[in-house]
Amino acid sequence: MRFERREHRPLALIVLTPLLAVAAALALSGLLIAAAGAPVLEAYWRILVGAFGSRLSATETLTRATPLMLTGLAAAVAFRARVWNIGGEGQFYFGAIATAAVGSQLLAGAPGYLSIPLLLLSGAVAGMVLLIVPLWLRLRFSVDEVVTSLLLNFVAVLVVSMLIDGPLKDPLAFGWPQSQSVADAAMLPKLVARSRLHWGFAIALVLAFVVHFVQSRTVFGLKSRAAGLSPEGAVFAGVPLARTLFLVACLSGGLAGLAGAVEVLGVKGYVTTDLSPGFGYSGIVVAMLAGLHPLGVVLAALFTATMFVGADGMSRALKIPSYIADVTVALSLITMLVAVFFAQYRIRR
Amino acid sequence: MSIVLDIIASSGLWAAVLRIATPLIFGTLGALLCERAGVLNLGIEGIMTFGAMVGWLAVYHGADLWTGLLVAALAGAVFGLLHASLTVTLGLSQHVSGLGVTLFASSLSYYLFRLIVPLSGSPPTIEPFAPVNVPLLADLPFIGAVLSAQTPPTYLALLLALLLAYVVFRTPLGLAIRMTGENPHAAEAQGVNPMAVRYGAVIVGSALMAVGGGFLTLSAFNSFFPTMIQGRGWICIALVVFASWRPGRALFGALLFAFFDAFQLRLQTAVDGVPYQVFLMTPYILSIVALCVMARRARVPQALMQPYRRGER
Amino acid sequence: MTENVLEIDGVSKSFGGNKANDGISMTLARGEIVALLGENGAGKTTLMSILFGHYTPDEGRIRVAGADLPPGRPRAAIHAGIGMVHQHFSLAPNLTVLENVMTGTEKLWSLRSESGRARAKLKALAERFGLVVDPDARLGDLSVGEQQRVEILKALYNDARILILDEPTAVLTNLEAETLFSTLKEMARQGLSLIFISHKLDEVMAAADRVVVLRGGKVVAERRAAETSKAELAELMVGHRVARPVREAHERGAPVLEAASVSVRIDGVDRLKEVSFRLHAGEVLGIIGVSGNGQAALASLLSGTLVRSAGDILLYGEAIGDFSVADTVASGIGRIPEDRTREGAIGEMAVWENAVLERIDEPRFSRRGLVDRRAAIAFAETIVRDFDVRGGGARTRTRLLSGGNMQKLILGRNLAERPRILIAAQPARGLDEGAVAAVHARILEARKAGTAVLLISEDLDEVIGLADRIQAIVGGRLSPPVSADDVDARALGLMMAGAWKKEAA
Amino acid sequence: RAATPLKVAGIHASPVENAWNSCLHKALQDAAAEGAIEYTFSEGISGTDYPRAMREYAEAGNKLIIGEAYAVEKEARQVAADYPETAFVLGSSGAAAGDNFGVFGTWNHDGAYLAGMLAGKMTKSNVVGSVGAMPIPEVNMLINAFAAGVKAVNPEAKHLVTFIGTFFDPPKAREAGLAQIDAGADILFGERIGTADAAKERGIKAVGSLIDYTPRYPDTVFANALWGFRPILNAAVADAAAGKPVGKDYTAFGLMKEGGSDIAYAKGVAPADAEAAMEEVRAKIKSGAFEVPRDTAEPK
Ligand SMILES: Nc1ncnc2c1ncn2[C@@H]1O[C@H](COP(=O)(O)OP(=O)(O)OP(=O)(O)O)[C@@H](O)[C@H]1O
Ligand SMILES: Nc1ncnc2c1ncn2[C@@H]1O[C@H](COP(=O)(O)OP(=O)(O)OP(=O)(O)O)[C@@H](O)[C@H]1O
Ligand SMILES: [Mg+2]
Ligand SMILES: [Mg+2]
Repeated sequence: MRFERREHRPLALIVLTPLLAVAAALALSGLLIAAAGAPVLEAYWRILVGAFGSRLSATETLTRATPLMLTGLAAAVAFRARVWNIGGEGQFYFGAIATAAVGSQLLAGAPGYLSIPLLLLSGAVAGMVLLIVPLWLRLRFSVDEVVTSLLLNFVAVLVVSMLIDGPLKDPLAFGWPQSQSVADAAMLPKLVARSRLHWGFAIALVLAFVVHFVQSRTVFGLKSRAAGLSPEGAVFAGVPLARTLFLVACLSGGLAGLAGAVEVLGVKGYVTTDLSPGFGYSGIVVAMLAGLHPLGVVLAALFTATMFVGADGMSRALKIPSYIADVTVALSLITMLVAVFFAQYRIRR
Repeated sequence: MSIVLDIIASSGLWAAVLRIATPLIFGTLGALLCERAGVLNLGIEGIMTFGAMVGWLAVYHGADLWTGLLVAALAGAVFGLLHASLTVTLGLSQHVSGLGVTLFASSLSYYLFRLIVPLSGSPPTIEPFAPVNVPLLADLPFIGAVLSAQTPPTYLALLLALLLAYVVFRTPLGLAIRMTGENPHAAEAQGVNPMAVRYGAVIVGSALMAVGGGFLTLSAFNSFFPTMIQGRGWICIALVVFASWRPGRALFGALLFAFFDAFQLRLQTAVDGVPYQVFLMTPYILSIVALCVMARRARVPQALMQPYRRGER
Repeated sequence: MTENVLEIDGVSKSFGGNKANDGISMTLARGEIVALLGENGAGKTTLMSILFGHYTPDEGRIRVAGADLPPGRPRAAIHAGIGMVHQHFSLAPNLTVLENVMTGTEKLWSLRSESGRARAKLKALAERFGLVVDPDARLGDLSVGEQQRVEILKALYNDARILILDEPTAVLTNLEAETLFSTLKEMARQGLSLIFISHKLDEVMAAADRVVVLRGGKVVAERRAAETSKAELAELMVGHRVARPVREAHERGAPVLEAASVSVRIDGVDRLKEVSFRLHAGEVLGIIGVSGNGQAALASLLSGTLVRSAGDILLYGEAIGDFSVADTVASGIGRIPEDRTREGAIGEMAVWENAVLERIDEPRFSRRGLVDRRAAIAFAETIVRDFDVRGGGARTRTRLLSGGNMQKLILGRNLAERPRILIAAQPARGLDEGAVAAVHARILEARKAGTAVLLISEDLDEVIGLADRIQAIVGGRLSPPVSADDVDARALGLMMAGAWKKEAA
Repeated sequence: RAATPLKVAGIHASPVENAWNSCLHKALQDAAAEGAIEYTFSEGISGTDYPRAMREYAEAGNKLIIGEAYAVEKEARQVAADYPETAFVLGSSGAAAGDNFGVFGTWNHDGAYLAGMLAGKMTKSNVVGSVGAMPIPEVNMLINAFAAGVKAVNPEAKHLVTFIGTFFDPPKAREAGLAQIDAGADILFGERIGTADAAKERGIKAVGSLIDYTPRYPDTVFANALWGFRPILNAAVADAAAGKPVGKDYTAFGLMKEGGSDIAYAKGVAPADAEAAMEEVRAKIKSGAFEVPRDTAEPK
C-alpha cells in the first residue's frame, strides 16, 4: 500500500473528510460514554447544547477559542517559515507574566486606553524573547529548535513559578503563589455583558486576517516562506536569512505571548502556574488542522473549543467523569489529522 | 560545605538516586529507541500515564506485579502502534501526532480509571515491589547498602541500558535501526524495510515508556493518582538529547538528574535558600547546553522527524 | 554474447497521470555493459528503481537468470544479485564506511555483528577492484568520489552480479570518471553485467557495449555502441537533430569586471588565494578546475553570497566594497548557481515567485512592502514564453518542472533583464543533450549582445565550445589566461593539474 | 426538612484522589447516601474552565455549589454576583462576598498540634520531620502547629521540613520522607500522601493529615490530624435549604471546638503519660480553654 499526493482535490472530498472525522471521533467517544452507562445519543445532543445551546455556552466556546486562535496563529506563522516553534506554551506564560508584571508594577495607575495597548505589547515582546533564544541557537550553533523550544516551555513555567513565589507574589493572596493583579482599568472590556467573552476574541480574529494578508500579499511574507522552504535558495536570491527568520520568530513568539497577555487582561487579571490548560500545545495541533492557513486557524480553534466546551458540559449534564471532554478533543484531533491527510493523498496498492 | 559532603557520602542519597532514576531510565531508553529510528515520540508523557494506570489496575485486580508491568508494556505498545500508524504509515508531523497521543493517552487513563475505580476516601492500594538483596552484591561495603534498597525493576532498568547499548551498537538489528534514523532511503536500498524498523522501534520504545510509568505505581508508590507523571516524560525527551542518543549516556543523564533531585530533597532539610524551581530547571538547561556543544558534530539522527514515504521524491 | 542474466518485459509505471515507463522491454547479457540513455524525465531512474524494487510496476515482469523477481522488494532484488548505485547517493553521513556497507547484510536477529569478517571482505573487494577507502572513516568526511566508491562497494559486498549505476559521473571529474570506467570494464571482464545511465555521449561511446535509448517512457532505439555515433544517439534521444551551437568570432569590448589579488578565507581555510582576472564585455571567460579547488567559492563571491578577505574588485572600472546579493542584482550581474535545486530555485514555490524573488524589492514588483502579483506573474509569463520553459505556467509549483526546464527558468530570469555580466556556474550539469544545446545557445546569444560571461565549469568540452579565454583554478589560485583557440583538452587537463605553477616558479 | 433533597454540585480543581478534595467528596457522597442532598460533581477542572463549570451548574438548577476558589478568587465572586439565586460555598483564602458567596478554610491544625505532642514524646532520635506540598498558608499553619506540639512536650527536638513543590507526586513525597529518615527523623508528619510509605518502608511511625490514614498504613500511621468537612457542609446545606444567606465564613465549623476536626490515634502506641497529657490539652481545646497558635509563616 502506498499513498500518492493528489494534485487536484474534489470539493466533495474537502467537505466530506472533516465531517467523517468528527463522526469517527464521536463514534469512538460514544463507546466510552456508553461504557459509563450514559445514553449516547443524548450525549451527542448535550455536546451541541453545551457548546452553543445558550448564551452562556456560546460565549464560553468563543472565550476558550480566543487563546487557541492566537497560539494557533503563532504556530502557523512559524511552521510556514519552517521555524519549528514547539514553545508556544512557554511563550504564552512569558507573555502572561510580563503583562502581569508591567500591569501591576509600572502601569498600575494608567488609564485603559494607554495601559491596554502597552500591556498587550509587553506580553508580545516577552513571547518574542523566548522564541528568539532557540532561533539564535539554531542560527549560531545549528541546534534544532524543536527540542530547544520544547525544553524552554518547562524552563518558562518554572521561571513564572519562581516569580510568583518571589518578587511578583501577591501579598493579598494569603501566601498562595499567584502574581499581583493588573489594575481593573487595564482589563479588556467585555464583548457581551455578563459573560466572559472579551475584546481579545475580536483582536484574535482581526489578527488572523492581518496574518493572512501579511503572508499572502507582502514582501515579508514571500521572503519568510522562501527562507523556510530553502535557506540556501533564499540566501542566493538575496533574502537576508537571519533577519527574516528573526522577524518570523518575533511574529510567532509575539502572537503566542499576546495569547498570554490577552488571557490575563481578558479573563484572569493575574497569573498562576495553571493559567494555561496546554493552550500552547493545542495551538500547534490547531495550526496543523488548519493546514497552516491563518483563516483556517480560526475555524480549527473554534472546532477545538467547541468539542471541549461541548463535551465538558455534556459530562456535567450526564454525570459522567469530566475527563471525557479531553478524551473527545484528543480523539477528534487525531481523526481530523487523519482526515486532512486523506484529503491530500490517495491510496495506491 | 561539610553538610554537602555528608549528604554525598551517605548511602541513602545514592539509593534514592537509583530509585528516582528508574522511571527516567525506562522512559529515556524508550524515547531513545524511537528517535534512533527517526521518530520523535512526544506521546511519552501520556504513554507513561497510561502505563502507570493500567499496570496498577491489573495488579489491583489480582495479577502479580510482573504481570502488571507486562500489561503496562502491552498498553504502551498499543499507543506506540497508534503513533507509528500516524507518523510512519501516514507520515503525519511527528510532534503534532505525539502531542495528540499524549492528550489521548492521559485523558483516557483518567477516564477509564474513574469508571473502574469510583473513589470514596483515599485511593486503593496494592502491595508494591519490595527491595531485594542480590546475594554477592549486597555484601559489598557501600554499594551493598545502596543496592539492597532497590526493587527488581531498578535492576531491570540498569540491565536494559546495557542491553540497549549492545543492541544499538553491536548487532545487525541496531545497525538497521541507526541507518533508518540516519537515512531511511539508504536502509531500504540495502534491503532493510524502514517502515518495519520504525514500527518496531516505536512500539518497543513506547512499551518501555509505559513500563517507566508502571514503576511509579508498582514500586515507587502503591496507588494511581491522575496527573502523577508530573512531567517525567518531558524530562526523558530532554535526557535523550543530553545523552546524544547513546544508551550509556542516557543512563548517566538519568542518574545525574535523579542525583539533583535526591540531593535537593536532602539539602532542603539541611539548609534553605535556593528556590526549588532552580533545581527543577537544571536538566532542561543542561540539555540545551549539551545540544549546543554537540550540534557542531551533528550527531543528531539525520532523518529524525522526517517522514519516509516509499516512492516519493 | 551468451545467456541473458536479466530480462525486463513490458514494464509500465505511472505517477498520477504521468506515464513514466510505458511497456519497456530490454535484456542484459552476462559480462555486458549497457548504457541507458534519454532526456531528463525520460524514465530512466524510474525503470531502474522498479528493477531494484523501490517502485512496484503497474504492469510487466522482471526475470533474473530465468527466475521471476518479486516486484517492489529491494531485498529480493539484492538476493537475486542486483546492486544499485543511486543517482542521489543513499548513504548515511553519520555512520562509518563499514557500517554503511554492512547494513542489511546480516541476519537481522543475529546476536552479534561480525564486523571483523566484514572488514576483511571489504578489504579484499577494495583490492580486487581498486576501490580503496578507509573502512572506519565517517562517511560524511569523505569526498564525493570516495563516497561513490562506497556506493559501489556496497553493491559488490552483496555479491551483485548485475550492477546498476544511475548517472555515476554526474558529480565526478574527468579523471575520476576515467578511473571509474576502467574499474567497470574490469568488472565486466570478471563476469559482472552492468547498466549505467549517463547524459555524456563520450562516456557512452567509450564504455558501453550496447545502448538503449528511452524517450517519453518508451524504448525508442537499441544500438551496438560500435555501430552508432554520438550524433545519431543525440537525435534518437531528443527526437530531432541536435547540434551544439558554435561560437562565432566576435569583437570583445571593454573590461567590466576585474579582480586583483582577491582572497577568501572561511573558518581559517583559504578558499581563494590572490585570484586575479579581467572579464570583458562580449566575451566568455572560462574557469576550469577540479572539484574542491575553489570554483564554488569564486562563484559565490561574485554572486554576492561570500565576502572577500583581501584584494580589490573593480566593477565597470570602479572599485567596490562589500558586495551583497542585492548589489549584484542591482548592478546588472546575472547569476546561475551551480546547484539549481538547492540555490537556483525553491521547489515548493511557484514559478512566478522564483522568477521575481531576487528582484522583489524593486518598485515594479512591490510597493510599500506589498507584492504586485500581477506585474510579477506577467514577468514570469514572458520568461516562460521567451525561454521555452515547458511543463507548466507561471503558477506551477517549480518542483514539478524537469531539471532542464528549471534551468531554462533560471537562465531566463537572468537573461531577460539583459545583464551586463553573467556568472554561470556549471550551467549544463545533469542536463540532457537537447537541454545542453539550448542553454549553450542562450549563453552565446548573450555574449553576442555584449554580455560579459564568466563560465565556471568542470566540463572541458563545454568550456572549449563556449569560452574565448580560459583560466584554471587549482588550490584556490588562478592560472594566467590562455586563448581557447590555442588549446585542446589535453592541455587544459595539464592546466587543471597545476602545470602552469611550475612554469611560473 | 425539605421533602426533596437539595441539589448540590461539587467542582474539584484537582482529581478527587487529592486528600483535601476527597474530604469534600466523601462528605458530599455520604450526605447524598443519607438522602440529605442530591450530589453531582466535576473534577480536574482547570482554572480556565472553573468559572464555566460554576455557571453551568448554577444554570442547571443546583442550589448549592461546593468547591475551591484558590486559583480563581476574583472570577468566582463575579460568578456568584451573576447568579444570586445560587449559593456558593468555596474553599478560599479570601473573605465572603455578598449574600451567596461563602468561604471556608481548612483548619485542622488542632489535631496536628495534638499529634505533635504524642510525636514529641515518642521520638528517640529527637528528630521529627514534615513533608508538605508548597509553603502556602494552610499547609504552613498545619506544619507549624505540629512543630509547636512537638516543642511543647520536647523543647530539645529537632524538626525537619521538606516541600516537594507539587500537590500531585506521591512517589516524590515518599522520597522526601526517606530523605528525612536518612537525616535522622524517626517520626514523619505527612501533609502529602506518600510520606507514610517512607515511614512504613523503614519501620518508623507517621502522622497523617486530613483523613484517617491508619487503615491504609495500620502499623505505621498512629495518629491523624483529621479534618471533617461534614459540619461545614451541614451548615451550608441548612442555610441554603432555608433560603438564608450563605455569604459568611464557615471555617469555624471545621474547628475542633465545633466538632469539625479532631485527632484520631491508635491507643497504646505512644507512652501512656504522653497520651494523658495530650488528652488533657484536647479537652481544653474543645472547651475553648486553650487555643493552638495559628502561624501561617513558612516553617523553618
Ligand atoms: N516519485 C515520483 N512521483 C511523481 N513523479 C515521478 C516520480 N518519480 C519520477 N516521476 C516522474 O516520472 C518521469 C520520469 O522520471 P525519472 O526520474 O525516471 O527520469 P530520468 O530519466 O531519470 O531523468 P533524469 O535524467 O533527469 O534523471 C518524470 O516526469 C518525473 O517527474
Ligand atoms: N567550511 C569549510 N571549512 C574548511 N574547509 C572547507 C570548508 N568548505 C570547503 N572547504 C574546503 O576548501 C576547499 C575549496 O572548496 P570549494 O567548495 O570552494 O571548492 P570547489 O571547487 O568549488 O568545490 P565543488 O566544486 O565540489 O563545489 C576544498 O578543499 C574544501 O574541502
Ligand atoms: Mg534520473
Ligand atoms: Mg566546483
